[in-house]
Amino acid sequence: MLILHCPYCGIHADETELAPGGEAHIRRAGPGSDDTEFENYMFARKNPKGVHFERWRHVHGCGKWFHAARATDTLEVFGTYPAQTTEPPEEILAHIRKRRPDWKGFQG
Amino acid sequence: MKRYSAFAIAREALRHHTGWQRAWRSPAPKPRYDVIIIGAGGHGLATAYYLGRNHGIRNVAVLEKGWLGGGNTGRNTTIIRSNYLQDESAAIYEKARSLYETLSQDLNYNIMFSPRGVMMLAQTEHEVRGYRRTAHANRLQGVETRFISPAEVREIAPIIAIDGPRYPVLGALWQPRGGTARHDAVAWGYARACSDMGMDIIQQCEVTAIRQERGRVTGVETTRGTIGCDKLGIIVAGHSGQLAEMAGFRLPIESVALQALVSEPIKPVLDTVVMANTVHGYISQSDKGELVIGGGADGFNNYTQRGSFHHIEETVRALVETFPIISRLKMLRQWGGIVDMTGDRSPIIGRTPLENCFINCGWGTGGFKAIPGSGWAMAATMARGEPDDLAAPFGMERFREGRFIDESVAAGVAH
Amino acid sequence: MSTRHPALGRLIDRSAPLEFTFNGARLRGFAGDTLASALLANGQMLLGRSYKYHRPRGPVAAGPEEPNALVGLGTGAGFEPNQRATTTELFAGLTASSQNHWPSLEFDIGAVNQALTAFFPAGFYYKTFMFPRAAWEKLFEPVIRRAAGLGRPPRQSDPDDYEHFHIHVDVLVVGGGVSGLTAALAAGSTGARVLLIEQTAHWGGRAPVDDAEIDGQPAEGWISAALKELAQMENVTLRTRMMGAGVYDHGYALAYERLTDHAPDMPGPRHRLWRIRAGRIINAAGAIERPLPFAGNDIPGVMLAGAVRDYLLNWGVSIGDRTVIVTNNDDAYRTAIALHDAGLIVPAIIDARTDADSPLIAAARERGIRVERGRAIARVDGGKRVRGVTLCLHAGEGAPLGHIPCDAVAMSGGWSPVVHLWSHCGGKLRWDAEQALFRPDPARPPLGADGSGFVISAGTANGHLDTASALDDAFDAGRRAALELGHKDKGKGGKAPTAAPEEHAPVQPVWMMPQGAGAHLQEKAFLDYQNDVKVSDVRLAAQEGYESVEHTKRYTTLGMASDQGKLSNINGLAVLADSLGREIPQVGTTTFRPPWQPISFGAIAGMNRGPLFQPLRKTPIHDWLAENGAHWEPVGGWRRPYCLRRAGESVEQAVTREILNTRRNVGLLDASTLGKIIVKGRDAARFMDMLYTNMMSTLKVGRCRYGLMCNENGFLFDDGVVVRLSDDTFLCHTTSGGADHVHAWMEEWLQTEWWDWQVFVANVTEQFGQIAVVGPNARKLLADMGTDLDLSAEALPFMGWAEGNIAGIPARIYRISFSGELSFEVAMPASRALEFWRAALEAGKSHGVQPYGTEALHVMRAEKGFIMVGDETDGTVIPQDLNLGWAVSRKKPDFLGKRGMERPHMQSDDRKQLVGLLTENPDDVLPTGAHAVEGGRRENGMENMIGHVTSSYFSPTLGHSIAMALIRGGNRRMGDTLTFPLEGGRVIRARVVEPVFYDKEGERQNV
Amino acid sequence: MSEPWMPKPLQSFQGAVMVARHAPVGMITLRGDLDAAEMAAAVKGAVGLAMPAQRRIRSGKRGAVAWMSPDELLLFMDHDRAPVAVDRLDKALAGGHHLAVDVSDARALFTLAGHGVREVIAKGSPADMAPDALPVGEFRRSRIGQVAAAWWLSDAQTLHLVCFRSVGDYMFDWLCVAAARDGLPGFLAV
Ligand SMILES: Cc1cc2nc3c(=O)[nH]c(=O)nc-3n(C[C@H](O)[C@H](O)[C@H](O)COP(=O)(O)OP(=O)(O)OC[C@H]3O[C@@H](n4cnc5c(N)ncnc54)[C@H](O)[C@@H]3O)c2cc1C
Ligand SMILES: NC(=O)c1ccc[n+]([C@@H]2O[C@H](COP(=O)([O-])OP(=O)(O)OC[C@H]3O[C@@H](n4cnc5c(N)ncnc54)[C@H](O)[C@@H]3O)[C@@H](O)[C@H]2O)c1
Ligand SMILES: Cc1cc2nc3c(=O)[nH]c(=O)nc-3n(C[C@H](O)[C@H](O)[C@H](O)COP(=O)(O)O)c2cc1C
Ligand SMILES: [Zn+2]
Repeated sequence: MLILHCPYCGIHADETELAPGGEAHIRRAGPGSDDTEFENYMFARKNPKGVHFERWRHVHGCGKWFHAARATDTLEVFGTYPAQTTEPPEEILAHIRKRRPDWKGFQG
Repeated sequence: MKRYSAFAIAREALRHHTGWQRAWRSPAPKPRYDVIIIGAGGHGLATAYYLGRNHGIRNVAVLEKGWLGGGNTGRNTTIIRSNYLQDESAAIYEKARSLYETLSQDLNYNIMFSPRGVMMLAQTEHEVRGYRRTAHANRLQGVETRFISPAEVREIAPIIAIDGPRYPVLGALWQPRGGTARHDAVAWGYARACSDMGMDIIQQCEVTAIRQERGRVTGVETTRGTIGCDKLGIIVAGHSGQLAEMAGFRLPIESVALQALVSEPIKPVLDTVVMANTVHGYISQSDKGELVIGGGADGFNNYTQRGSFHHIEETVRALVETFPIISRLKMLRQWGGIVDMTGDRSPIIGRTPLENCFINCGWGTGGFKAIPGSGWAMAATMARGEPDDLAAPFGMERFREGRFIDESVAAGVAH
Repeated sequence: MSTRHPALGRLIDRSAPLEFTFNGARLRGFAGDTLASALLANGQMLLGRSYKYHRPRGPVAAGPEEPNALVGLGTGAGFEPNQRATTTELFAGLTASSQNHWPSLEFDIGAVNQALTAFFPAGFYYKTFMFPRAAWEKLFEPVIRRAAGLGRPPRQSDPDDYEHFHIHVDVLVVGGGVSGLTAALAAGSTGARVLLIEQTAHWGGRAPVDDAEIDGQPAEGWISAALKELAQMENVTLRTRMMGAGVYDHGYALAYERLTDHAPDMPGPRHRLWRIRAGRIINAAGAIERPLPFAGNDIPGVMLAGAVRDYLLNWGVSIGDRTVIVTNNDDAYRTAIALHDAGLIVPAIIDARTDADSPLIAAARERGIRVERGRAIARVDGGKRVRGVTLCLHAGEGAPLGHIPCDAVAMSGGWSPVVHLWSHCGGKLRWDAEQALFRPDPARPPLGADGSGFVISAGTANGHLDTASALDDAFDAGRRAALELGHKDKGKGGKAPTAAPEEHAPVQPVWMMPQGAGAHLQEKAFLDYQNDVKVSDVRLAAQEGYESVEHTKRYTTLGMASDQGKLSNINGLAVLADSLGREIPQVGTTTFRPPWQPISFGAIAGMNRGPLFQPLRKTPIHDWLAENGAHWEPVGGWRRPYCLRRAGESVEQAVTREILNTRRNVGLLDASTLGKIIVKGRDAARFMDMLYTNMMSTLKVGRCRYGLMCNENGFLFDDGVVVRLSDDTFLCHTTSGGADHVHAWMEEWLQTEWWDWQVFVANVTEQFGQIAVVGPNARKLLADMGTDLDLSAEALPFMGWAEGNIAGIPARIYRISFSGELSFEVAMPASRALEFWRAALEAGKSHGVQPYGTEALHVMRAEKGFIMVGDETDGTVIPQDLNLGWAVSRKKPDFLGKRGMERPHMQSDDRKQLVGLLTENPDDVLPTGAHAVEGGRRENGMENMIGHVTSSYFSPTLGHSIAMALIRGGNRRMGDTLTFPLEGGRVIRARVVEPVFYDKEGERQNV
Repeated sequence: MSEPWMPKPLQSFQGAVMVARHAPVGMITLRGDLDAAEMAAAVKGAVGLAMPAQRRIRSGKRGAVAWMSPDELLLFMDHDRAPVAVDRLDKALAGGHHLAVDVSDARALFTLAGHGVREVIAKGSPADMAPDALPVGEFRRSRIGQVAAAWWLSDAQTLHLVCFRSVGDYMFDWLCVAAARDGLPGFLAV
């Protein structure tokens, strides 16, 4: 039963106030993209056992989408940040590196 | 292998059962095998079994990071049915179901296949239409199902609240030869048969890397050393993403928790399997007497084998509404498994970008019922190097082509 | 005989006798009794039959770990099976019955299984019942099922209420023994918000029966002082009858409060499920005593030593006159002493240890109790009750050394900390060889959201078995929990309570008694009482290769019964380790899962039953419809009237009447459930062009346009009419079930992809009532209602809209039609919708107005060949499949779904396409979902199916049946006749036609 | 704090706490740049109140204004004033990116009064209802049972709750059951 901090309204939201939205930082491939790009956009998922960047929406709350950096093996949350970004903020990356020295880093 | 039978038990009883042999050997890994299967779940073991039985390939190792059958095969609600809408699905699930009919005899291990019938309740007009469509399709596919009336539902499962205040039961999709089986026994029975054919089932052996040369698989690194192989089958359900990464490709798969729970054991009260998809819950009663209950999957990536309690709450709420008598019964135990959900909720069987490396995954919330059929098809695919008829539609390339096999259209969940 | 002791019983109130019934017999107990203590006080030791062999069983424990004493409680709708007599508080009028026997508890036919024990070893069913094949499902399985299952199921709905309660605390302390109290004091003194819960009705746990002295006074006195002190702390809450049931990720805990189980006539909910978010959870749940595995250790009268003491001291019940003690540790000596001091006979203490000595042992000997060291019980004699024990050397194989007559045996195999709540969420254990127990490994706690451990074990639950160190540990735990959360030590209550350190002789692990017991003894030494798992079963599992402890569990069912192996797990895995020649930590434990004890499904469902099961959404017209014959169907969260039945009418007749009336006169439809979403902003038009497959930016203010929405795969998921309200504002209509989804979909794209676009959206679905006035008389009806609007075809043409007043109600009126008739959809503020509805009915009287429902709507749209999302679509259909390619812009460079539609499979002309069907016999109505076949079979034996019927009706307007279908390459098959084989060999043939059956030119809607 | 714009209850129930459902109240969803001076002025013009801080509600004689999200407010006022107020907001904010919509009829409004109002809500919401977590004047959006809702306390014993109109009946029933006599846990101090 996760708790995630919503960066928009400041609530530490209960999982039941949130809706999960899958992997974050996926680039949309629209018309003009080749089949591989489009397939990757739609389907290829990192699905790591470890650090995962993902999307959540504070549905029963302020309604905003935000991103979370979370471990899928321990459910530790390294941080949450607004969705209007193409990569995670540096302080969250630093925090992850501290908690998980073996981590291979964010690959967009 | 010593055959199991009532006579054997009687004979052994006289000597305090000291004469029983190991069900499967516990060998050390050899340096190389013709085929390595990663994952000793039902699908991995069945693949090995049919490689041996149907294709005569017996120099096979099945590598398991924990204890065999300890993945989703050991933690599922054991529903077996084949009343799928799409032809491709119906074909492989019905193959599996029909193999289940004789699996105890084939394996000489009683896997307690119990064809007590599976009933999927229709509680909205939309569901009625969806299930009628499935029933029509199934008849032509050769799958025995039928749409039944509320009165028939009541007769088969008297404890259902047919006139439920919110969602009266309008009928049900009924598969009389669907049912359940003893999940652990399926893994154990296959393991015993594989071991008896001379295959090595190596437990506590985690694959940590996949070796390749010039785009071709050559072996695996494991916690018990490096093992070579000609062909590799990755059959690891929730861990498919990890193994794919080792092999150098990505899958249209996300791993999420799916939970189940059991009640305390009670005397027989429900003689069939009931799935209520409008309210999200399904239930059956095991031979030991406990009610086995499941519902929807969690929505976020998770490898902990634990889920979120609100899903349990939703499931129980739905079933208390549908089966009011269970309110005073108690939840005995809840647990979770890590299920591999694909982009269209159908499995993947076939080749991978790495030559001689094959994959079987994506069974998600509903692959127990498929074990024999999947093993059959995967074995054929690995033996021939290309997918057989059952497997062919389930190749990974369908995602690129947009040729999905989507079962959710029948308003059903996929357990 | 067990009986009531004349004096003892700290928890019972002898001045308050209570009557209750067991198996029909009226018995007496006292307030404060548990059902188990009251039954035992009445000499009722035999309480039930075991699961597999139907062996007679009595209680072995006095608490929640009890595996045997399960009863059916209550009668009628209040009946509940499998209630644990040891945790059931006695109340006046309690009715209980024993389980799993036939015809009676005393004489049970199933007990013949006992004689066949040798044929039913672990996993025997995997090896047999396979031949003949049919016999399994016809004969063997039904017999197995009937034999299994303990209690009988309730037959009626549950009359009681349940509820949930959510709270947030700093520290949750589970367990109200002296450790829990100490931890709560320590945490509470920092000002942290503390909740301390205790599953029983009493505080203090075991300390009072263990004769502990704390801070220089007897435990009981210290406990009441501690409770007083805690009661004064405003930040601390204490609750009894509340059990910590489960620990979940991120500090989430479930607690199960039993409010009226002990007093069924009390008003209020029966159970309350607390959902707690805690910064730290302190597990102070104590320890559980282990049985000793020796032959006959399940015969009624064999009980845990601690339980014997509990019954005597807490409830004043003596289990027998002559109680033999058998142990491998010192704690059981307390029982011997307590029994002796109570005037009962302890013929012997059989201690497996050869050279144990300690003050406790000395105290027993001082009382003249015979202590037999290095000895064991070879077997217990007796059937339904212990008659005596046969003594042997523990180190030997069980050769008899003598017989001791007795009527009870008190056994202790050592204590295991209760680690469940520590383990639920991943806390790891370590093996403490010295004390022979698994204890929490503080280095590997369950991790919370921030990655730090959030469960702390305290006291006995943390492996500190003596009071002094338990208290130290608990104090430390409480303090640490608060400090880790940022609370400050305030100096109050600054030190741990003290108890005199105890001197113990070390425990000697005993996993089979005697050590060298042969197969015949192992076959009678029970590990899991409820599931009848014996030492021999675990050994057999090991021998057959079920080496993982998880395999052994599943092969033998060890620990899977309703007590979840609280007594058997450790013994079982130790036997397994021994059989495999491995160390205990190598074998490990099985996984601990919630709940700690079973919790009712009622409590899990909470208030969400009956009318509150799921929210029902209502339109402003809902109540009117309900009062006027609505035959409901669920749509999304709403209910919509399928039709409105008149007296004496069938559903079909009503639908036909509604259709004909709407086509001939005028009908009214409550369309308020349609989604309505405002899209506004400088980039609104651009956004609309991305959302819809068709071009929306070109829509003129004042006009409406039908639009389609696809997901990125290109699959159609919603449709509806778009209205351009102003240059920068659109109103999107969605399907009834789709409004929330579409709104969320828009927000998602705006927030996560095009966050630099200036667009705001708002879901105004519920702001408006929407009423469709449909039929040739629609215009007249509206005019008669009184309006300032010009409703003429010139002023308000088809697909136009206008704003004005109708019947004095502000309204927006859209000239759109889903039926093919002249139609006005009128939107008004929801608070005035009913007024509008009534006014329309009134004004429409002379025009033949009648309300109609969703089925009439469906039929009429099918007559016109309009698709319904959900009928013609199923999540795999692209617009082109439905001949809606005209609504897919070729000009736009991009829209959601465009790229998806370009994939090879979407381009194929062999896709299923929407066609109309006319059956050869016009009275035949094709069943929806029926499949067309092409003849022949595929290689796999399946028939060649080419598509299916998506909608099918008898059209009262046209007087014949109509259908739509998705057929492979359907457009190429115009004029062909298709074959639909139905159930029972029936076949319907139908001709493929354009899917528009009525008013192809659209003259009726355009007037 | 009094709520002068609050109309009379339509339905009420007296249990462990009092539950009342109101006739529709004027409500406006206002989206835009909450930091802009024009926005502050527009709000002031509409309800006579200054901009609320994050997750706060302000109320006064002419109505109230609640913080919904970083770009959204909810304005409360008399029911018949809302349509006019929308027009005036549109005028005041013309030219800037904003959205003002009348949602008066899309909402149901309840008041709960009594000692246990926090506990009634805590039966259905995971939100922390303790006084320090939800002080008077804090506006909390969350869920109750299975539906979205928002609430705030105007004094220690008076709680106001807004949800969608279509589930108003469900909410009323839910609140009445939750507020039944003999049902309060007695855990949360007022
Ligand atoms: C709660 C729940 C209920 C379900 N209910 C049903 C149902 O009613 N009916 C139904 O048909 N299906 C059901 N399913 C789905 C079904 O259980 C699975 O689809 C099926 O068991 C998958 O089998 P498998 O052999 O592919 O995977 P698994 O049984 O999970 O086996 C995969 C094995 O691979 C091993 N492995 C992973 N990584 C490695 C590695 N690196 N090296 C070596 N070994 C590795 C794992 O340890 C595991 O043993 C349910 C699933 C769950 C979780
Ligand atoms: N020497 C021994 O072998 C031995 C063994 C056990 C206990 N003891 C004695 O017991 C005392 C220790 O006290 P303690 O407080 O650590 O343990 P305890 O057993 O006295 O108290 C634990 C309490 O927690 C309650 N509890 C357990 N699980 C619960 C749950 N899930 N939810 C709510 N309540 C729950 C129990 O009902 C009990 O009241 C000392 O006096 C110690 O000497 C000694
Ligand atoms: C069909 C089925 C029936 C089960 N019945 C029981 C049962 O009667 N008693 C029990 O304790 N557990 C039962 N379990 C749950 C297992 O004990 C266990 O929780 C599950 O296999 C997952 O493993 P884990 O909890 O060790 O992770 C059952 C599981 C399944 C799949
Ligand atoms: Zn938020």
